[in-house]
Amino acid sequence: MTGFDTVLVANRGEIALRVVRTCREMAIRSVVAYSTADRDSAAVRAADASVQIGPAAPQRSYNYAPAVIEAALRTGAQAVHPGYGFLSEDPDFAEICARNGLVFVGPAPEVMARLSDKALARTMMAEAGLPVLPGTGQPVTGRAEVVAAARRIGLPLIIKAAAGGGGRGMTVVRRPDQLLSAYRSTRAAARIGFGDDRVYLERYWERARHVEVQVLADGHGSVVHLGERDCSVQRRRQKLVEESPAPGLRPDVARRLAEYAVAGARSAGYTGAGTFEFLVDGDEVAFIEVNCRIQVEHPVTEARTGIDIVREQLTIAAGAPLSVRQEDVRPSGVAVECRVNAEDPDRDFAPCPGRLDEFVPPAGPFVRVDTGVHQGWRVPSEYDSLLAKVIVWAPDRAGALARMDSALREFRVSGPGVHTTVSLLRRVLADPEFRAARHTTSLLDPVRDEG
Amino acid sequence: MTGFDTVLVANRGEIALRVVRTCREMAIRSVVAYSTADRDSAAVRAADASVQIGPAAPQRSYNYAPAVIEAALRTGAQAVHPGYGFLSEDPDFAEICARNGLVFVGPAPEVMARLSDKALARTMMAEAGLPVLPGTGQPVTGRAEVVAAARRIGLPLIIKAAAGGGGRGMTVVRRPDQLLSAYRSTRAAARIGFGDDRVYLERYWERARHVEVQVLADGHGSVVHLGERDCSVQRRRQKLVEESPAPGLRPDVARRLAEYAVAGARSAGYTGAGTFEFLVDGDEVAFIEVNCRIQVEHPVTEARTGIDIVREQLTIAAGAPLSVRQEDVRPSGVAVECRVNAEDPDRDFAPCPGRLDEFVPPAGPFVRVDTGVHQGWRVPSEYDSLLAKVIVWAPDRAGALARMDSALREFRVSGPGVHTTVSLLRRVLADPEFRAARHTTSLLDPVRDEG
Amino acid sequence: MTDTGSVDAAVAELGAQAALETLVRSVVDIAGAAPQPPSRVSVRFGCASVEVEWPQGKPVVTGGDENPPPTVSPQPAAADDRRAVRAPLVGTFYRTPGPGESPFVEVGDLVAAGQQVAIIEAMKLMNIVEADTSGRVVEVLVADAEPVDFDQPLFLLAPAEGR
Amino acid sequence: MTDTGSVDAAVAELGAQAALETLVRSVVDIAGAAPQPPSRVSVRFGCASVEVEWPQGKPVVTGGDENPPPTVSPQPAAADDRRAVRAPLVGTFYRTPGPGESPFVEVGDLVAAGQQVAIIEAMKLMNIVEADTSGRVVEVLVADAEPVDFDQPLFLLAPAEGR
Repeated sequence: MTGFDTVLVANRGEIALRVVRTCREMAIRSVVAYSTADRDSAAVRAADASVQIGPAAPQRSYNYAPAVIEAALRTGAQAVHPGYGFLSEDPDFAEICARNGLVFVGPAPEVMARLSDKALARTMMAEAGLPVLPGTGQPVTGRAEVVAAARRIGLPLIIKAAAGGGGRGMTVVRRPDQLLSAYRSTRAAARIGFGDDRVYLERYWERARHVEVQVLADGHGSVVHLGERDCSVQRRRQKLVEESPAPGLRPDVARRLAEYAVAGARSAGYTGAGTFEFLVDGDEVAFIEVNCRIQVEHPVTEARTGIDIVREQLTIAAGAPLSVRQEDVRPSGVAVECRVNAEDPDRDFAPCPGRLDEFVPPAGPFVRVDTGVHQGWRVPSEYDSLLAKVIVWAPDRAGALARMDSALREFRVSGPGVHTTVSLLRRVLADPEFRAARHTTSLLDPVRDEG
Repeated sequence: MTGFDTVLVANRGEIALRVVRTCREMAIRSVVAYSTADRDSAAVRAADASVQIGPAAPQRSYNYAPAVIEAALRTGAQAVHPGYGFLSEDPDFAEICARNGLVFVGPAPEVMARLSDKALARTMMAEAGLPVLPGTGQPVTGRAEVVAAARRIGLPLIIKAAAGGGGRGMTVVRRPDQLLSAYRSTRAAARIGFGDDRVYLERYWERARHVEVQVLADGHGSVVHLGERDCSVQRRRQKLVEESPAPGLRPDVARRLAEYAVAGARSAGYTGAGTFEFLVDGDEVAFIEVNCRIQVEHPVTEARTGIDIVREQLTIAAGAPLSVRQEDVRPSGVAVECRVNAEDPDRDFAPCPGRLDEFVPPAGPFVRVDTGVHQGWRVPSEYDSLLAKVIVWAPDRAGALARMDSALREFRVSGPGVHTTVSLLRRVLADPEFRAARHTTSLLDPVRDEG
Repeated sequence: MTDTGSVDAAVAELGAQAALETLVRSVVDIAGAAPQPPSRVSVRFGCASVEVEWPQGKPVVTGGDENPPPTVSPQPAAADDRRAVRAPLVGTFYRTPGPGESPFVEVGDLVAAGQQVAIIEAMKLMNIVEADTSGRVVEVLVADAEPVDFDQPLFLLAPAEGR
Repeated sequence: MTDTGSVDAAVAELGAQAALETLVRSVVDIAGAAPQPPSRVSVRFGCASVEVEWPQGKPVVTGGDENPPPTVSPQPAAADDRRAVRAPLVGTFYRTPGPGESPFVEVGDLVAAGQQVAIIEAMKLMNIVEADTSGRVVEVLVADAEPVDFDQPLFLLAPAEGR
């Protein structure tokens, strides 16, 4: 089916185990590259082989390309699956793989390089016919330029630090008289915070939803989409709850998003699994960015379509055609994912790593839990705080939300100093705005305004 | 939705937890009645309340109606879910429930009484137009009667002890000259084994498959079927592997079976979830019996249809109509279940209870594990040896079998003296006859012949 | 080596050696005496412990556990002489033969083994609860007409004599 | 070194060393006497502990861990005087500067801290492996041109003097 005997999994946690599982089903030998902190991880246990590539610090292990490549070459791997995060969206790493005769499971390095430059991606997609947010695209300097741009873009708008990210370094401007002071303060904050005072301007959508479309594209010209996901429930740009279909999204808008994603993937020469992110407000939509990797929330799409996205990634990477045509993709029911993090809600959601004396995830009909931890495991402090993803499916949204709440109630996690986001997630599930699907990305983070 | 505030779960193990989960999703309070051996069980932990009804011995706890009824009345339950086994198919218990103002989750006591009498059920179903195996139906005595019956039934036939069961007390007769000696030896063995020497004769199908149809029937005249399951992989009449759809079954035969099951349920006045069991050999089919309860293998059907069968049971029991019409039931893909038992393959599959020092069930996409045990739990010796049910789904059978094998490889169970059927199950999955779907019920138990 | 500190240290060292030798001997004895090679052996004495694990060993032999004072207490469970009379079935507990009547037993009463001490009603049937041992009633643990689980303690009895 | 505090400290240190030696001897005794090679041996006395693990047959020796003696022993790893030189990265281990040349070090050689003892090749780059401590080479743990994981022990060094 695929030409790979051996695949190196260059990641950790639940996604490493996720990839190992699909390899095992495909009779591909899996090798997990791991740091000293992950010696006893579930992925290492489940893999056919493993290589200790470095210390806990990611810059010397999971982010250190030479160690990963070395592990792949030594174990006879023909391909490297990068998971998400770490090296997964690094065009240089994809390039290094190629130079070492290894297949990088993802799009071609040059495609990744273009799409990971947000300004360039925005231009490319606008040329491909996708609507983009009115904005400067590039950093602006000087009061005249700022005022001219603001006039063109319209209000409200958002001033973003070019070097910012994760929700930091942004100011919303609602009235013309706020514009210049906001420009000055955002630049000043960016200079202090990031050592880079470049900012750009973008239209701000008050009541936007974050909706993304999953695509699969093979090397033979086939591009299909697997429907959309709504990821509007975020805390500081961190997704907490993802669902499909996007609730309350007009069917014609959903169809347009899917068509945009397919057209965008085609025009970019994209191959592999990828995600096109959009902002949606009513029937207005705008392209934001492309994620050139498998996403944390991919199981939501798997639950609705029955398609194993990691399998498709490996199949495409091996040069084979997609296993499905667009007409074979028939999503059904409603799927929801909640991310359970080891974070302390009482200490501003600071990560709280520690030993898991008790860890019994929920189970049962239409409940899936992807996790890389297990009872007795000490959650390392070096990595993100994701403990588990709980995914449920039901014929309708009310059933899915009830099932999710039931699953979260069943989840048993405890240990010295260990706190989780379970209670926060349950509050979101009970929130009337969320239940009515009237929520936006600011459900949990009212955006700071200037003035 | 349903009129129940509180449901008593009169069972243990994975099925008790299964029922608790659906109750929780339906916002029904669940109370688990448990024996001293199950004090720390997952079902007790997950339930809203629990009552210790008796000692480990089932005849003084799970099979002791007064204790169960007392627990239900005390906790304000309006209904009793009996699970499978124990009191689930006891018409007297259903009757006692009714007399105490409790809804028994299952068919009416008189319906259950008729269907649990195998000879009567056979007659009823023959009258409803279902094909039955040629046989005496009733016990036969005397050489003349035996010879006449054998002539009518034809060879090969099987002589069964009326008091037998579980594969014991049976002899296959292939040649006329074996008939009388087989009759004598089976009677003698039955007298010694069961204290009851009545035997009856039935046609024996050499290469039969065990196929059953899941039905749902409400109190408003609606009967739907949810497709069939093949349960031909058995060891001494214990099902090991169940799958849906039945592989290699001709579509017209599958359709006939479903129609028979619906017609049978209708004519019997059946309500609730039930299973009609058939033998199938090519395009010949014969009704065997009705199971008036939820079955161990129900998740196979849930995986293909998306329907929560326990929810339907509770909805029907509360007097509400079915949530689905026949045209809404659209099974897709292939689902397989394997039963992982705590049994020692080297000691003739003797149950081997003990402490589970390690118990990490598999997980991941399209893998469901229903279990009532957990790491650190001591499997009690008083009950059946089921540790976990592993259920997988995939678009096709080859994918489902690969996924199942992968899941079984991932399963980590260990403890002092603990052995499981995992290796046996993996051998079945690898068996060429099974893979080609040419297997029959005698795959693992070649039937003993006379002569 | 004449000041008390170093004597103590020497004694401690000797003690340590002796204790550990004992522990090691225990482990070796256990490992050798076990019918199959053990997967784990753990022996502890005061603050000293020895623990051995074997890969994929079948049986587990653990000597001592969290805090077992090995030689001090010959009867670990003997701390409380009181025995409970427990519910023989699930049901409703009654202390009196009928409404308005006086209880079968009161605190301070002496009961004989086999004597009726209460009734448990289940499914409208009255089940007699008997003391399975003789003794003096020191506590009634459940209020009249309360539901009880199987095996729930109902009364505490102290030994009739002694003390 | 005349006030009682420092004497006590010295004695305590001596005691700890002796205790650890005893612990180590205990572990060795257990490992030798065990019917199968153990996968883990852990010996503890008071606050001092020694733990040995043999993951999958390949022995790894670690001295002390969870509860390092807080004030008593300045060298918790002193159970075994030998120190490993470990791989600073994943790659291929080479004992010689080039094919046909003689090894950087041999068993019996005395090496100084910072001295090159091997090369690890990763991604066609030659990385120098230096001893991080001085000592005498008592064992070479990996064969020439073998792959090594990060942190894998390559050489064992014994203290250059004493013994």
